Amino acid sequence: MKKIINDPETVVRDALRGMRAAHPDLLTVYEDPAVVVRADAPVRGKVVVISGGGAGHEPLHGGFVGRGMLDAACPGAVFTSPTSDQVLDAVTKTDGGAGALLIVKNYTGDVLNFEMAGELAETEVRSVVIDDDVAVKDSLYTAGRRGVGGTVLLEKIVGAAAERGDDLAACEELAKRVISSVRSMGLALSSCTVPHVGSPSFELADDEMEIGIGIHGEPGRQRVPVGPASEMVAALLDPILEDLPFASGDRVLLFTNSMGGTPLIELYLAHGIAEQLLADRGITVERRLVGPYITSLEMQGMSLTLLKVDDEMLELWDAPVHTPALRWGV
Amino acid sequence: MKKIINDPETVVRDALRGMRAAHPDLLTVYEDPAVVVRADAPVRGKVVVISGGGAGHEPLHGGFVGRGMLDAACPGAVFTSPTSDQVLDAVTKTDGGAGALLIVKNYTGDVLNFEMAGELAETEVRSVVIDDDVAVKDSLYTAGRRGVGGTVLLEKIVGAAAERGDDLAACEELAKRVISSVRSMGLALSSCTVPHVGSPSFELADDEMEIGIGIHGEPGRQRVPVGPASEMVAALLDPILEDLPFASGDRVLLFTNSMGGTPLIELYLAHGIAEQLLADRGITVERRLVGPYITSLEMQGMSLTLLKVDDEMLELWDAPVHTPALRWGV
Amino acid sequence: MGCTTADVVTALRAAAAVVQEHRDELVRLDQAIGDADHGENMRRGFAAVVSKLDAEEPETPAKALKLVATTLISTVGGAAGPLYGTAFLRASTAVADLAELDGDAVARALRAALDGVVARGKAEVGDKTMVDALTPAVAAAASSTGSAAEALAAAADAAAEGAESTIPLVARKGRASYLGERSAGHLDPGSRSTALLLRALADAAAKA
Amino acid sequence: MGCTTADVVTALRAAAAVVQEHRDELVRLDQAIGDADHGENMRRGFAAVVSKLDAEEPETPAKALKLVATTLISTVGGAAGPLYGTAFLRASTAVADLAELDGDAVARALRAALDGVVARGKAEVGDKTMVDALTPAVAAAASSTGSAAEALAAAADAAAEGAESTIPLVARKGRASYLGERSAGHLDPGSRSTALLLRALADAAAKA
Ligand SMILES: Nc1ncnc2c1ncn2[C@@H]1O[C@H](COP(=O)(O)OP(=O)(O)O)[C@@H](O)[C@H]1O
Ligand SMILES: Nc1ncnc2c1ncn2[C@@H]1O[C@H](COP(=O)(O)OP(=O)(O)O)[C@@H](O)[C@H]1O
Ligand SMILES: [Mg+2]
Ligand SMILES: [Mg+2]
Ligand SMILES: [Mg+2]
Ligand SMILES: [Mg+2]
Repeated sequence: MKKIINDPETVVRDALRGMRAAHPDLLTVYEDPAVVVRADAPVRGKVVVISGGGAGHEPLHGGFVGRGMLDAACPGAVFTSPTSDQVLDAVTKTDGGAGALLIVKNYTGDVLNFEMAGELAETEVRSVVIDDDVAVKDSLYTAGRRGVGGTVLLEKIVGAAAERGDDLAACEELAKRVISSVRSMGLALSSCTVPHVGSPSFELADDEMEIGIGIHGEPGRQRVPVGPASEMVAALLDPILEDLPFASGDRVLLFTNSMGGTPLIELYLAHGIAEQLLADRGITVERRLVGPYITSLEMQGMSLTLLKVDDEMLELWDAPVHTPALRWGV
Repeated sequence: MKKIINDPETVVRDALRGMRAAHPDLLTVYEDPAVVVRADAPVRGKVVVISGGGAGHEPLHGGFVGRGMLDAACPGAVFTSPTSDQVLDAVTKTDGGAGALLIVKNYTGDVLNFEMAGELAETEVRSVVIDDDVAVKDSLYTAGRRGVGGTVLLEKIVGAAAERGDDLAACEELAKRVISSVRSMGLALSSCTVPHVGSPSFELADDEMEIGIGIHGEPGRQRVPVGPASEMVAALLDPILEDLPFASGDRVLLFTNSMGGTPLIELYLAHGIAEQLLADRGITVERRLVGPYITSLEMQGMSLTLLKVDDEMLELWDAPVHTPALRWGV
Repeated sequence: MGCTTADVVTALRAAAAVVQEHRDELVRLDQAIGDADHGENMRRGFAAVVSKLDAEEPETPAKALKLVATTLISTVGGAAGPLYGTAFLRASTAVADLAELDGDAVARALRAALDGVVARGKAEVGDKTMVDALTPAVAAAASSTGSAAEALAAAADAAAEGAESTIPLVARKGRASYLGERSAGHLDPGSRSTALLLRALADAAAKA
Repeated sequence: MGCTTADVVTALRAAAAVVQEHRDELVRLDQAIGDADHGENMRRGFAAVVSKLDAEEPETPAKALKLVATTLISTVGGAAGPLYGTAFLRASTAVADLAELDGDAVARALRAALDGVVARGKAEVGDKTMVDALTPAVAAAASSTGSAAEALAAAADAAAEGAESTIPLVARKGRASYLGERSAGHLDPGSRSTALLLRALADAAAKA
């Protein structure tokens, strides 16, 4: 295992110290429990939007803390959901008197820990669970679909709504609308290596890729030979389009994401193919986001996320945001 | 070789198409010859700032085209400097009547091609050559030092000066001041694989890293065992500090860069260490940039760049910029 | 002969040591069908439990169990943190008034723990989770009519079998469920840690 | 007997074919002490030359050489593009007025090419660059008193030796210079491509 770290046990803490040093104007970073809070918190009268999850997905979620997006983020250990103590602490530290919306990615650990925090919080708390990964077959009898790339779009859009003054019920309703309109899928060309494990989470041969991976080094649903980029992009896009479904005439936000180790040149290349495939189907790409925004350590691979947008979502997407990882209008 | 590409011969073109699709409001992308131009070019009366180099370093340079930074960028083949035709075309397409400043990274190919373009251009052209890589021993009798991370800072600062209306002589003089105040060094934990080659540019054992690498998969100066992050950061920072030299009381901009395959969690961790080492030496970090901004395809590794800043440089750094990769104040 | 508070603390320390020993095994199990953190999560949690036990002296078995519960809740994270946390919390409540634990108390504590896990996690037997180990353990303890040590021994045996029974199953809860059919053929890490914990507690109780 | 325009074009096509054949070798040489693109750069450039020759019919040897020059300048990039481009451009100028090239014309063209490369790249013999192949080639062509084919053959032999001579050298110009001492022990890719080009031109001229 080759990583730029000192000690697998202190990776998350050490990275948080780097974030604190890098963004003194934007973030207040607490270590025990680990919580990243926007520097001007609490903002009185504003619904706070809080998320969190295992570390290793940077910039998610700490990189999205700041004006117009998250009020706080709780990083767990690498690939491990945060504890309820962390979530509770985030709620307490940011409480502006208008309640808190918790954005929870649909993993058992995340759901349980956020749920426990919600039970203990003294302010009014609502939770929404995002489950946009079409690679997972949904069923009432299972843990359901994972939350993946859609989380980034959800946090931006709901964060903007909270910033403009929407109340808790409105933020929750908007969040549910976004969740019901967003779908994602990812693939890996290489595994990642969790620092405290020291060996790759899964093994891929030189000519194999894994389709339908999650963001924790979980194996995907299918292992197939590596093909050209146009096949890879279609392998992600087709299931997404069929699932919602998306149809000719739809307006979308297209998010082309790197899993961490895939460089921008490949990502742009894939993005161009996705745009072409969408144009061929009569789907209009209104906005796009291209980059490493929800990653899986150094994994090589990509995911696509498609959000069916309406005018309000577009307005909220365009609204100013000032965080370490996303910034515009300010 | 596993990459998200269709064909090694069309990688650069295909990635440019993706950039065009991703940034319709910011960029005009030409394919033959390949030139990325800011969408509102030519800007009358403004000095244009142009750079370029081999592809594979994305977002450098195309990702820095836009208001407040570059007017155009010329991407060559992967790791191959652009041709003089491309550079000449970029000058012609952006000419606003106030002359052009060419920012050239110090590689023989880049220097020669930009030089030929300058000779052929009909507008007034000045060139500056950046050579900030302290890993290379400088000498009158060699090609000299390479241009690396400092290029990003140079393009931002000089781009802002051109945007506020500085004339060509002033832009050139400022560029030289930045070049004389900036130093960088990088290391690799893994090699990259050039698409048209198909095998790694160099081989590293599981416990080795290469110190003093360039950005083209060139081997570095020294191969050493992988140590903890604090040793890696010191191995980059010490030669940088000694070279200029930087001293207690200096004010700097610290740029912690990923070579492409190193994820943000490691980069923040390294950044935190660098900030601590600088604080220990009494050097004040006034601004910071953390992310993958000048990369070497999917190489794992990092570089550090330190710029000794003055008030004018800080003001220009803070000035609005609106490009695919850097955006603030707008 | 019942387990005193000191016996319970000794048993919990023994459990912590076993978790530490089996960290890598649990990581490997979770690597196959999950995200490779179960061993490290449990190690982190039980290391914190040991620190807490070094610093505090619980006055009753229930307080010892509650200390474990709150420590796991605040240090483990993931699915295992709230589930084991809830398990120990409910177990603590179930024996709140006792100075010593006999076989009957152990059976009641285990039943409460299982109820807590099911209430939180909504898993059923056959979903390939720790519930597959804990459910037979509760039944075995209930039918044992002997001492605390005997009840725990019966529970540990049953949990071990229950854990093995998860191997052929297709997961329907937790992270392994994302794998669908590919989850079959692997031992569920949480059921393994449950079996390990019960075995460690039983062995310690037998020596008490 | 002199080389006609048709002979020159044939020779240039032969050179393009040789570059194509040796692409991977040149990539490997550049991978060792550079950035692994020399073979691909040359392949791309000479593939474009062939397309140009397919589309246009140069009227004189000089025009054929100029076509090569401008094509290389606009398609190769890197160090090799401007250097070889300048070389062919200067060679073209040196024989601007001739309908056929004899041995003397070849010698003059090579001398002009070398002067162009040195003017652009500022390298000296011993810097481990294409200059180490071209310099002895120019001298050999100058001392040859025979036909164009003989002059080229002498130049090719000398260039091959010159290329070999770069192996022990520590590079002082181009990308290999960043390696310092580690550049010794490797053949310079540009000197190899120079030797290959001259050999191909010589062989073609011998057959004309
Ligand atoms: N809904 C559930 N009910 C009961 N146990 C569960 C449930 N979901 C997961 N588990 C147990 O938790 C274990 C995984 O724990 P751990 O790896 O620490 O957390 P995570 O899955 O969040 O990474 C599984 O092996 C399984 O036994
Ligand atoms: N200053 C120079 N003068 C003459 N030849 C040079 C000079 N610099 C580099 N070269 C030649 O160019 C070759 C490299 O060409 P190429 O790999 O295509 O370009 P780049 O070095 O830009 O990647 C070297 O092997 C060397 O022979
Ligand atoms: Mg986990
Ligand atoms: Mg090159
Ligand atoms: Mg797990
Ligand atoms: Mg080269």
